[in-house]
This record gives sequence, structure tokens and C-alpha cells, in this order.
Amino acid sequence: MSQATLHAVQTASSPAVAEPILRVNNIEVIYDHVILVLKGVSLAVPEGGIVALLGANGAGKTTTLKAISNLLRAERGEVTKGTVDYNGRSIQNLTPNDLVKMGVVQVMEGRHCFGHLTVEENLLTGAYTRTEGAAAVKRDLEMVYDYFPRLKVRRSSQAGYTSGGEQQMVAIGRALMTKPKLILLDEPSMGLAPQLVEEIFEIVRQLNQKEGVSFLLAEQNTTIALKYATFGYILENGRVVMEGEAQRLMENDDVKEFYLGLAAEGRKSFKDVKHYRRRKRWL
Amino acid sequence: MLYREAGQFKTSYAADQQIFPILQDRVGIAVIAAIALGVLPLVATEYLTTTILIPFLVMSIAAIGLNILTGYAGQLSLGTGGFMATGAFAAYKLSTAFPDLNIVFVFLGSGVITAFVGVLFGIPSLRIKGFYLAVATLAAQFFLLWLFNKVPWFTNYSSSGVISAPPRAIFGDIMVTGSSAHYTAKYLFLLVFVGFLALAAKNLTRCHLGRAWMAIRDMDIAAEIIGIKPLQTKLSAFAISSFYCGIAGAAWAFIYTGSVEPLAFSIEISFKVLFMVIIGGLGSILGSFLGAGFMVLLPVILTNAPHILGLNIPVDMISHLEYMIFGALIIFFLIVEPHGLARLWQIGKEKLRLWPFPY
Amino acid sequence: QENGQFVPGLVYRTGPYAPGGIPWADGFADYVSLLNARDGGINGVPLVYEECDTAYNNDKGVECYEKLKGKGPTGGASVQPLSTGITYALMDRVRADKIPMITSGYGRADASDGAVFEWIFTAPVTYWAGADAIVQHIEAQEKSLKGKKIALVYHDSAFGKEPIKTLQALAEKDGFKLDLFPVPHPGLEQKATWLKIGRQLKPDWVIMWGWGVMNSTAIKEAAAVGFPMNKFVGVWWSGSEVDVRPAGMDAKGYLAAQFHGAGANYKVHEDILKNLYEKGKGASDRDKVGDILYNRGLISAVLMAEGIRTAMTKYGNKPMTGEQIRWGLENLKLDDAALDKLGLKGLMAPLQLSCKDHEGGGKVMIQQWSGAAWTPVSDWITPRRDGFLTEMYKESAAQYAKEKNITPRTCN
Amino acid sequence: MDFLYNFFISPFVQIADSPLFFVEVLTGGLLSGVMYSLVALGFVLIFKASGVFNFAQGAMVLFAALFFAGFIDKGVPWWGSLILTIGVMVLLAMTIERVVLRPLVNQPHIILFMATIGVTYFLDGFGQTVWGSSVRVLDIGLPQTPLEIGGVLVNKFDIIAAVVAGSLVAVLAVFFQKTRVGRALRAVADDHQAALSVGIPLKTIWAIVWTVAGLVGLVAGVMWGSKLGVQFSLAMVALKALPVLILGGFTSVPGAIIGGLIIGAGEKVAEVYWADAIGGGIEDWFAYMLALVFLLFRPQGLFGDKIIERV
Amino acid sequence: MSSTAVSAASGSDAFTADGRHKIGGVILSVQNISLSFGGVRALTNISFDVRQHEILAIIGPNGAGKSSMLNVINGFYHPQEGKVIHKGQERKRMRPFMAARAGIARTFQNIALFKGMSALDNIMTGRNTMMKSGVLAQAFYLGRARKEETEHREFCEKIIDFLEIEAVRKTPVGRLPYGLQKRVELGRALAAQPEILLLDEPMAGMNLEEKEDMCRFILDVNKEFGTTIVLIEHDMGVVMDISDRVVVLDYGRKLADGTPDEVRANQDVIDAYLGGGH
Ligand SMILES: Nc1ncnc2c1ncn2[C@@H]1O[C@H](COP(=O)(O)OP(=O)(O)OP(=O)(O)O)[C@@H](O)[C@H]1O
Ligand SMILES: Nc1ncnc2c1ncn2[C@@H]1O[C@H](COP(=O)(O)OP(=O)(O)OP(=O)(O)O)[C@@H](O)[C@H]1O
Ligand SMILES: CC(C)C[C@H](N)C(=O)O
Ligand SMILES: [Mg+2]
Ligand SMILES: [Mg+2]
Repeated sequence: MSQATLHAVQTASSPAVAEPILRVNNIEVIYDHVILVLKGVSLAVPEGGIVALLGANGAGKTTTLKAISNLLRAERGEVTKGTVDYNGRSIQNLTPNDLVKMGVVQVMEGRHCFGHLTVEENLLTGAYTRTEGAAAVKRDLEMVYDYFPRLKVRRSSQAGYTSGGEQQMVAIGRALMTKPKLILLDEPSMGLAPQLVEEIFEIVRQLNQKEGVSFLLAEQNTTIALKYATFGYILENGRVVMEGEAQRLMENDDVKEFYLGLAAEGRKSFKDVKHYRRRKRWL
Repeated sequence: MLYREAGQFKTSYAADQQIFPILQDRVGIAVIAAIALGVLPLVATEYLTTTILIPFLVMSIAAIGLNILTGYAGQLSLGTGGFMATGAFAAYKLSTAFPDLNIVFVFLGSGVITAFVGVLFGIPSLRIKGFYLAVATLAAQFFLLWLFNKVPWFTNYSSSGVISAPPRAIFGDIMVTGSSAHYTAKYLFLLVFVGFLALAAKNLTRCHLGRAWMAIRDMDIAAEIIGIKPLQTKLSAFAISSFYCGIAGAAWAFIYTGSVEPLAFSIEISFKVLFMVIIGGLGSILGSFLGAGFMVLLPVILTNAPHILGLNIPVDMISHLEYMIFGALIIFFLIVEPHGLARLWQIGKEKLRLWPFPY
Repeated sequence: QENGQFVPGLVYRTGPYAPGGIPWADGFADYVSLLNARDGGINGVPLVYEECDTAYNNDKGVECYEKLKGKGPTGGASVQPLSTGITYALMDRVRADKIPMITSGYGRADASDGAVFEWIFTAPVTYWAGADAIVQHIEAQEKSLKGKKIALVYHDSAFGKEPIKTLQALAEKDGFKLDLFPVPHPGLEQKATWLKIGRQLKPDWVIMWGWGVMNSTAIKEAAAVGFPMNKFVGVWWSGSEVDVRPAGMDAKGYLAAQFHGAGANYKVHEDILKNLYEKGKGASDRDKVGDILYNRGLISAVLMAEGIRTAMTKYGNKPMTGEQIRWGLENLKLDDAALDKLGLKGLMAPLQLSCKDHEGGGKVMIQQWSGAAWTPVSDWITPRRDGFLTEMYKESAAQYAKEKNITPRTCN
Repeated sequence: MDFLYNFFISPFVQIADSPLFFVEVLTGGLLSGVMYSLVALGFVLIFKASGVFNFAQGAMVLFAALFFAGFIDKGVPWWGSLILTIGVMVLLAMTIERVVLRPLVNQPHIILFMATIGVTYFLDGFGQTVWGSSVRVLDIGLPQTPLEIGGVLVNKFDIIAAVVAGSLVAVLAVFFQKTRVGRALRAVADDHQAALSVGIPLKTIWAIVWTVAGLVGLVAGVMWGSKLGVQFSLAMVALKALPVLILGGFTSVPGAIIGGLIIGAGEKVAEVYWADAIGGGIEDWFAYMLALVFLLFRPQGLFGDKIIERV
Repeated sequence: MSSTAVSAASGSDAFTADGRHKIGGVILSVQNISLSFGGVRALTNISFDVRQHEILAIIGPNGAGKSSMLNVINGFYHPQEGKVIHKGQERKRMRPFMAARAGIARTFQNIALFKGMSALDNIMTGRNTMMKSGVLAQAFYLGRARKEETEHREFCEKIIDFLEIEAVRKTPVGRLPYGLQKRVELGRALAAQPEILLLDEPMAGMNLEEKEDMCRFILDVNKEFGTTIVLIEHDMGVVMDISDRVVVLDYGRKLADGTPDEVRANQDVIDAYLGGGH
């Protein structure tokens, strides 16, 4: 690992200063007993923070999120080393159900809607763990419909028959229905129309500011992710290769070139990218 | 260091497309073939041959057949017993109607006849999928058994409905079916058959037909959209699968038990073969053998275990325990590796490859 | 016990037919234990008995046979597979292995022809003989069978199909009309069959060739359509306590053909209770001793034991081989005196086997379920073998011999 | 041609000749179809609630009946036996969840199906180890006597069975469609992992479903057991329930009962009127063929959820 | 991928200055398509043309009916009204595999790879329609079968090189990360050497660098083989940069149809889709 680049962005103001709501310590994840995917990932999400997790395809973002929300077991993966703490408490042995009750919810990559349930029923399953009564749930349902008017139109269609973007809205809305404190968002912008992408991130910001919800956000759309995030980690090949405040990351030359598409000369047209670029790796 | 593909570079795609591109695998296969052909016939007792080796080979054929349909083409079938019965009765009719027909052709012919029947019952698969199809294939299972039971023509008007294998020989005078056939002759005859069938299955599954099956299995709509004709592909899977099952049925009746009534191919056989395929590994020819071996050996071991351990348990208790252990083992193996013994074997190889470093 | 006579037991104490298999196996096992406990075996040669569970399943039966046939100093020198299906499956094998197979009251009827079926013994009766006896009984009740309607409800397998040929022949001869009602294995559902019989066809008599859960279901359904029980006759495998008890009082009056008596009031039972049950060594529950199927297992064991005993008169007191036991069986003679000595007097009819006749002239009686016990309602009926059944045996056996390239031996 | 006459003409002549008998066959068929529904219902429940095709339902019927009859034979009064058996079934459900389902979460359906066959073997063996393989007579006082209504013979027992099945269906249908847990159950059937991710506790859910399925199995076991005696063959009624299941649709509670009615009536009518043409003993496959024909028109069964096919 | 074979054969007037095939006549035309599911009108009276060798983008809000449109072209959905004319011939009641056999290949929004097969096998499957050897030849791997397998393998290896997925060719695709799966899917479509390539959000879930790669692939395919491309994409940067023409759908209706610049300037499009940021 080239220490130089690492240090270039590592600043004193690591998020550890504010008491983190989530801390991942040096975890290692193995799938199927043989495929080593995460090779010691550490990160922290401060209470009320929005943290972006960036990295190329296959870097291990999804795996990291699943390790936190304990959905790995369902994929025959396991955390073999390291710890995950939420609010200072180890959560590795809790079920996803316990986690949701504690306010940790994951929006899974690739939508995963309940195809045979209607859009509204999908949203209501999100309220399964809630106990504060029908009225509160109803209110939140209306809130989700406010965020995503399209869902209201399609509320009684079976989710399996809705379009890709509509399903993505369902998945996000369903997670919001759990009334979370920490949302693990896996590629929320995938497949969404541009103006909706903006809206989603506006929702993130609103929830974050008004309700104090924290976010850990795996995203390919680096530009927008860093715009809304306070802190960012860059993952390559199962390792964190760079971390820093969002602002600083955006200013880093490598990040600019590889993730934001801003070379020294400014933004290039997709048409003009002549050669296949050999990826510059930090490893 | 034992099992490495590193250093075995392929200089042409043809070389990379061999069945067993890795040297160690080729050696392994050769050793197994040598043992099966050269050593086992000499050392295996009659009990071992007739209750383990022969049923193992017979069931391997059936398992390959079902694996083609279910493991490769993704069409869940519980009609295996019915197709095996078709093979058995077709072989009986063929060999009694044409007494001079070589037994090899009797077997192949029964396979072909079963293939036609299989296609007939495969037609609904175009519309019916998954468990619905599985239950629908039970229609084939029950209907075929009923038919052979009901129509006396199939049994040459035997009053009991039982058929028994007429004595037949290969190479002039080596008896391979009937009561006078020596068990070793039966075993070797069957072994050669199995060898060819397994090779053919392996080849089919790695050529374009096999890819079409797997495409249909993994995502039939996408497969159709990229140009694979669903009906044709599914029916070809039904045909070839039934071909294998038919031969397995013929071998069962002619070589294993020597006589059968339709009831012998009851739904339990269908389930048994399905077990083999799943425990062995869906979509794996090797798995078919592993599964068949597992399923043939396990009950024999379980029934003999108390005796070997010197325990004196009444037979009914043994049987009940056998059921329990059998059920528990199935669950256990599924949990350890849902993709079957073949996958377990593969992971083992992968670990071996990484050895001595764990990851 | 190195030098005992090995006795294989192909039984089923599990699977769908276990309720019938268990009492039979218990009776068989108890008689073997009795011989060992009371007499020290047969002529001082102890019996070594080992069971193997076939679950009434043909291929398991073959496996059990293969497993047991090589045990003991002389191998599994005689087998009783307790299933017509397994009988068929073993027919070739016992011929090759030279092991006599005793199929008491089941199996292939034409195997009574000892010239062709050298290794199979059908004593004391075959299904064909049973069918004939039942028709004789019906004829006795009805005076004439002309124009009568008789229905056969049968287990749709090799077993159930066995009597059809005889009944058809009799129908032609005696002028009654025969209707066939197959019931698929295992026979849980017979409503349509019985609606048709009880409400539409309304036959004068119903004969049943059933086994397992099919029997009790049939009796229940028959009662549900109001078919009179006293016109309903089962073969011996449809006439045990386990068949009638689930139907409760509905079964009262139901008839069954038997080739032996019921109850534990015979000397042999006394011995069994004394030598085994009082010492806690019985295989069954004490109150099940004497059940129909228990007695049948017992009789089956008797046939084997007496075959061995007879063989020893020629070959000496040591474990007998299959060929020796065959000789023994072919020279077996159980007359009243012999039965009395065995404590079986009245339990079964006398019989005598020969090289030619492997059935031995067993007799059949009809018994009726009183709601609590089986009571005889007929005398011993002698099946019409001469001129009728033996002809059929011969014809059918000849065809088998042709198929299998067997040259029948000459019996003198 | 004899066959053509027997197939196309004679049955209808017979029906016209004696319509009362036809009605009798029909009602008999409908009522015995209800008995299949009782078993099919257990299947539907588990499939609908977890996407698992539970082959062990038949074994659970036998298992429950064995314990119930066994306790009664041991001298426990019937209500005591009932409570004990319910306890056993709850225990069983929890064990299955822990030992079988939890480690296999998110696996393909066929694997779970296979695992339930493993469960079948285990239960068959276990039940018989404890209680033996002999027939047990189960008499809980249900009337068995025939009853004539307007010249049509029906069985009181069958009517009771129909009432029981009907009420079960009503209760379960409401449960699935209208309650929070019911919705969660259906979600689980669609996607285990997603259900986990929104905090649906699979553990509890599965324990509940399997318990309910066990209780439905108990009801079926008691009904079938008092009809046939409690014995191994009870496990085989599962095979009679399968065509009912596909006809009605795997995911439909009311489908189970309507499927049962159609299959019951269909196979009885066929057996009575068409056996002459094609030979008797057709009940075994007729139900499957009938279901197959229906499926060709509705691949998801009459009332099943439409199979979602999208790209 | 080697470009020599194609470009050498063609006359110079068929090409534009930068070496692309000149956009030709209408190759595929959809006319007055209406499609509804129960109450949902997915498409209402949609018409547009696809011209030979062009890159046509379809954009629109979520649920606008873009994917449905591709499904109609493919023959997977059957519209209640309207017709699809492919190379001057009307296609009615078409089964999906016919489209593929007529030279229309496609990728899917929700990756539709064959999960149990390796990347290589997936791509080989794309060539299945061209393989003709019989069952027996395959079973014994004789003559034609062996020859075919090797030839097609060679072609697929070229695609693998082109897409830079050599390292994972034998990996079961289920285990690949999302981005690579998308690439394999493109490879599978390319393997069929289609005349028209339908791409449904090929770049969703990719980061910038990967998007650039993907754009490159698409442009290269178009340039070297003259493959006509119909593309659905939400990334406006990509759409505006690489497409020749854009069709905008909005809840089943066609909102606009024109060059990227025209569309970008269209107020309706801005309101319905692009939002303020663009
Ligand atoms: N179930 C699995 N079994 C085996 N390997 C897996 C499994 N899931 C993921 N992997 C492997 O783990 C690595 C990391 O995958 P992961 O999905 O976490 O990446 P990602 O950063 O989310 O990528 P993307 O941006 O494409 O979503 C990949 O190389 C992938 O092949
Ligand atoms: N098979 C179907 N059954 C019912 N409704 C459908 C079906 N297919 C599509 N729809 C509906 O038609 C509308 C258009 O769907 P489509 O998938 O074409 O949208 P899209 O433009 O691709 O959206 P996205 O950008 O979100 O993928 C949606 O509202 C969807 O719910
Ligand atoms: C116990 C049995 C021998 C009876 C049985 N049904 C048979 O196969 O003949
Ligand atoms: Mg990811
Ligand atoms: Mg779409």
C-alpha cells in the first residue's frame, strides 16, 4: 500500500472525535469458506453523520454493509475477524430483526421487493417491527407517498410488475417505514431518473437534519455522494485505501480523476475518452 | 502443492476445451476406471456386487438422466420412476418380440422409446413451471405405472403383471441377463454402458445443447429473448433425460432385480433419484455418481452398522432409526453444502489448490 | 453359534404394510425361539434366526435375501419372503442358489407344480385354491351360483391379480358374473369403488383380495354404503384383527377365508406362553399371541422346521443345506398325529407334500368376525384341485418353463 | 367400437338412467375431496408463508395423529392428549425452524423442498420409534353412520369433515389477507433476505407457521386417523393432496378447498362412470391428469398468485 | 476487437469522417404502439424510427415505459395496438426468440445472466443460435461439434478480450460484482453479432470510470460493426454525449424526439424529467 497517498488525505479530524454511532473494526469477510473478500475494513459513522462508501465494482461495499446488518449469513458469508459496534455495543451476534428494532436498516442493492405484495403492502412490511400503533404507521406511509408520488399512483399494483425505478423507490420507502436511526443505503441512485436522484439525496439530507438519522451510503455516483456526505471512505479490493472528509476527498487529485471525471482540463465528454484507461490502484 | 493447475498452460482453445483440462483430474479418472474395470470384478463378492455395485451403476444412469432434466435444464421432475418403468417394459417387449436382437440394442431401443414418452409428458413444461411442473410430472409417474399394470399386452399377458428378464448374452455366449448370468458379467456389462452414457452426458452438457438447457434453467425468459427456443430445448432435455431413465429402468429390470412388477418403480424411486441428484449436486455429472453412491451405500451401511458394531437392535428399531438417520443426514448435507457433494469436492479442490495457505 | 441351522427372516416391521407384517414376524420368531428354548433346536441343532426388514418392498427384499443367503454354515437354507412381489423377484435367484422358498398362502399358485418349480413350496394353500374355496362356500350358501353377481375387490398388484384367473374360470363354469374392482396401492381411497358396488352394481357377494390399510378402508366404505358384511369375504390376508378393528362394530359379520384357526387355545401356544412369555422372551405382546397373523407366522415356521426335521432323518443331525431341506420338504407329511405332536391339532388341516405336489393338499375354512373374535362358520373346505386347479397349475407352469428354458424334472 | 361407446355414450346413459346415483357419487366425491383439502391446507400455509414446498406435511399428519392416538392409548383423556399433542407440535415447529430452516435461509426452493423430505423421513422414523408401527384405533366419537337425505346416501362423518375444513379455511384466509403477521408471512415467501432486511423475524415467523401447519396437520390426522386407523399409510394421504394443491394454487387458502372439491368429485365420477372404458383403479392418476389439464390453462392453479415473469 | 475484417470490406462513402458507419435508412420502426396491463397504460400511441447504424437513446422518468418499449420490440410484450416494422416487414405476434434470430440482441435492466454458468459459457450462449451440430455429434464430441465449439470459442475470446474480463472467464457469474456482470451481459449480446442492440440501463450501478469504459465499448461496437444501438439510460451525461438521437417518454406518451441538443432544450423534457439541475 502506498502510504504516501493515504496520508495525503488522512486528516486529524477523523470522525472518531464525535462519538460514532457505528464503528467497524478491522473486519474480514469470507464467502463460502474460501473466498476472502474484505481484508480488514475499518470505518466509523458519527452520530448524525452521512458517510459515503465509495469504490469500484467488486471492491466490497455491499459486503461491508451486509456485514454490518448481519445479512451475510444468508449468503453463506461470515465475518471471520474484527468487530462491529453500534452505539458502543457489539452487534455481531444480533439478528437483523434485533438490528431493525434498534434502528439499523439496510436498503439492499438490486431492490429486492416482495414481488407478490402490492406496493403499499411492501411499504407496510417495513413497519413490521414498530409498536407505536396504526396512526404513526399511517403517517409515515403518507410521508413516503409524499416523497415518492409515483408510488401512490401505483400503490395497489403488485411490486413485481412495477418498473425498475419504481421498485427502487419501494425499497427505499420500505426502509424508511422502519423508522431507522442508521440507514445503510446500497446504491440508492441506481436506475433512478436524474431528478429523482437529487430528490433521494434531498430526502437523505432532510432526514439527517430534521430527525438526526445517520447514513452509511454505498454509492457509485461519487459526485453526488460526496456532495451530500460529510465523510468518505474509498474501498479497493476489500481494503480501505483512502478516507477523509468529503470536502477534502473531492479535492484529491486521484479522486477527481478516477471518481469524478474531472481531469486537470475539466470534464471530458464520454465520447472523447479515447483509450481504455488502466486503472490506477493504490495497491 | 498436490493439486495445482498453475503451470498447466493451454496453448489452444481446443486444449482448454478438453473434458478434464487438468492433469491430476485425468490421472484420477484413469485410476478410477482401472479400479472399476480391473480390480473390483476380482475382489467384489456376490453380495457386494449385487447389492451395491450393480444398483449403484443402475441408479447412476437414472441420476444422470434426472440431472440432465432437473440439474441442467431446471425442470423439476418426479416422474423418474414412471420413465424407468417405461424403459423396463419397453426392454421386455423388445427382447421378447425380437429374441435375436442384441441386448445392447434392446437397451438402447428401450431408451429411445422412453425418450418419446418423455417428450410427450414434457410438452406441458412449456407452460407449467417449478413445483407445479413437479407435481404435474407425477401424472406421468402414476399414469405410466397404471398403464403397465392395466394393459396385459405389456407383460405378455402374464396373469400377475410381473415381467422377468429373458436370458440374453453378448459376444455369443456371455450371459448378462437372466438367472444364469454371472454377477461379474452383469457388472462389467453395465459398467461399460455407464461409462459411455456418462461420457455422452458430460459432452452434451458442455456443448451448445447443454448451454441452452442451463440458460433455460437459470432464466428462461432471458434465454428465449436471446434466441433459445424454449419448447425445443425443454423437450430435448425431456427426451435425453428419459432416454437415460429408460435405460436405467431396463437395467434395473434386466440386470439388477431380474424381474419386476410396475409397483417396483413407484414414486419412492422417483424421490430416491431426486435425492441422489440433489445430494450429489444439481448440474453435475460427477455429482450424479456421488449422489447415487451415497444413496445406495447409506441404507446398506445403516442396516449393517448395528451388526458390525455388535449391537443387538431389533429390525424394526433399526429401520426406524435408519429412517431418522437418513432424514437427518439429508438435512445435514444440505446445510453443509446446498450445492451437493460435487460442490463440496470442488471446494475441497480449491482449498487444496491454496494449500498450505488458507486463503 | 457356529454350527446352528441358519434361518433367515425376510419380514417387514416397517412401512405401510407393517401392521400386518409385525404379527406374522412375531409368530414366526416365537416358534423358532420356542424350538430353541424348549427343545434346544431341531434334533439338537440350534436355530440361528436373523431378521431383515424388507418393508414389503421388492428391491429391499432382494437385498435382504442376498445379505442373508450366505450366512451360517449352510447359508440361509430356506426363505419365506412374505410377499408375492418379492416371491417373484426371488424366483430366479433361489433356483440359481438352490435354496427352497416357502410361500405359505401367497406367491405364485402354479409354483405348486414341483416338476417345474423345484425350489418353491406353496403349502398349505395357494391363492387359486383359496379362490376356489371361497366360491365353494358361496355356492353352499346360495345353493346355485347361476346368474349371481360376484365382485372382486383387489390390491392392484401381482398379489391381488393372482385369483382372477381362477375366478374367471369358475364364473364360466358355475355361471356367475364376475366384476373386477382394482384398488391401487396403498388403497386409502375407495369411495368410488364402493359407491359403485353398494349403490349401483349391488352384487350378491363381494370377495376381497386386499392387504394393509386397504382392508380396513374397504370394510368401512362397505359399511358406509350399507353393503351386508355377511356377504363380504376376504382372503386370509384381509381377515386379521388389524383389518377389522379400525372399522369398529361396522365390521361385525365380515367373513374371511383362513387356512388355519384363530386364538391361543392350542398346545403350541401354551408352550410358547410358558417357555417364552413367562420368561419375558416373547416377541409380541402377550395378548396378541393367537391373533390370525401371528398364528400364520407360526405355521409358516412350523413348515420350515418340519422340513428341516424331515431332512435330518435322511442326512443326519447337523445343519441342513438348501438341497437337503428341499428333500425334507418334498417328503414332509403332517398328518393328524404329527400335528397333535406339534401341539397344532385343529389349528390347521393335515397336509402331505411330494416332488410333484408342493402345495400338499391344505384346506380352507371360512371364519366370521363377531366384533371381538374370529369364529369358524364353515367346515374345512377342500379346494377342487383334482381335474381343475392342478390342470391350471400344470398349464401355467409349462408356459413358465418354456419362457425360462426350464426342462421339467420327472417326479416318480 | 366398444371403447368409443363405453367412453362417450355409456357413461351419460348411466347418468341419465339414474340421476340420483349420480348425485350420490357427486356428493360422495365432494365430501371426500374435503378430506384431501384438510391435508392440502397445511401445504398451502407453509408455501404461502415461506415459499417452502413442505413435503413433510404428510408426515406431520401421521406424526400428530400418532402422538394423539398414542397418548389416548396410554390412558390420557382426549383433551389431555390434545394439549400434549399441541405441545409436541409446537416443539416440533421450533425444532424445524432451528435445525432445518435457519441454516438454509435464502437457499433455492428446491433445496428447502429437499430438506423437508429429509424431515419427512425423520418424522416417519421418529413417530414410529416412539409409538410403533401397529395400527391404532382412534375413536373420538365421530359418527360414522350413513344418512339418507332425499334418497341420497351421505356419511355424517364426511359432513363433519367438511364443516371443519370450511372453518379452517375461513380463519386462515382472513389471517393471511388481513393481518400484519399475514403480510409478513407473504413477504417472507417472496424474498427471505429482503424480509430479514426490514426486520421481519424469520425465526418467530417460521415457528408460527410451522406450528399452525402442525395443528392443521393434527386436525387432518385426527380426521383421517379416525377414518383409517392411525398407521403409517396416513403419511401417504399427502400424495392425494398434491393434485388438490396444484389445482387450487400453491398460494391460495380457498384454493385448497375448491381444488379438493373438484378433484374429489372429478375422480369419483371418473372412477364410477369411465372405469368401464379405460379400466379401473384410475383414481391414482386421474387427479393428477385433471390438475394437469387445469394447469395448462392456468399455470398458477385456479386461485394461485400469478407467476411474475419480467425482465 | 480486431476491426480489420469489417472496415476493410466497406466502401469509403459509407463512413463518416471519424470512421463511423454513416447513419442510414430506417431499420426498425415502431408505429402507434399502445400497451396496457390491466388498468395501467404503459405505452400510449408511441411511434418512432430507428435508423441503421445510429445510437438512439430512450429516456424518461421511472415507470415511463422505456423497458416496456424494448420488450415490445423484442416480442416479449404484445402491444394491444400498433405495429413493429423491422426491415420493412411487419412483425406480429412474434415470439421472443424470433427477434434474436432476426438479429436483435439485448441486455436487461435487472441483470438477466445465467447465474449458474461461467462468464465464458454465458457469452457462448449468445452464439447458440449459430450452432447447428446434432445431438450425437455433441454427445461424442465429434467432427462438427468439436469444430464448432472451438471456432465459436475463439470468437467469444475476442469479446472477452475486448471487454477485459479475461480474468473471470471461468468464474460463475453469480459471484461477480455488479459491474462485471453488466459487462458479461453486454458480451453475451455482442456474441450474437446483432444488427440491432438494445441496451437497458447498461451503466446503472457503475462508477464513472466504468461508465467511461462502457461508453467506449458501445461506441466501438457501433463504429466497428455498424451495430445499431438503442439505449436506455438515466445518466444524462452519457446520453447527451454518445447518442445521435433521443426519444423521450413520459408515462406512456412520447414527449420529444430529436438530437440531444434539441431535447435538452425542450421545456417539457426539462419539467418532466431533467429537473432543475441540468
Ligand atoms: N455470495 C457471494 N459468494 C461469493 N463471492 C461473492 C459473493 N458476493 C460477493 N462476492 C464477491 O465479493 C466481492 C465484493 O463484492 P461486493 O458485492 O461487496 O462489491 P461491491 O463493492 O458492492 O460492488 P458493486 O459496486 O458492483 O456492487 C466481489 O469480488 C464478489 O465477487
Ligand atoms: N408486465 C407488467 N404488468 C403490469 N404492469 C407493468 C408490466 N410491465 C410494466 N408495467 C408497468 O408499466 C409501466 C412502465 O414500466 P417500464 O418498466 O417500461 O418503465 P421504465 O420506463 O423502464 O422505468 P424505469 O426507468 O424505472 O425502469 C410501469 O408503471 C410498470 O409498473
Ligand atoms: C403377506 C403377504 C404375503 C400378502 C401379500 N399381500 C402378498 O404379497 O401376497
Ligand atoms: Mg454492491
Ligand atoms: Mg426500465
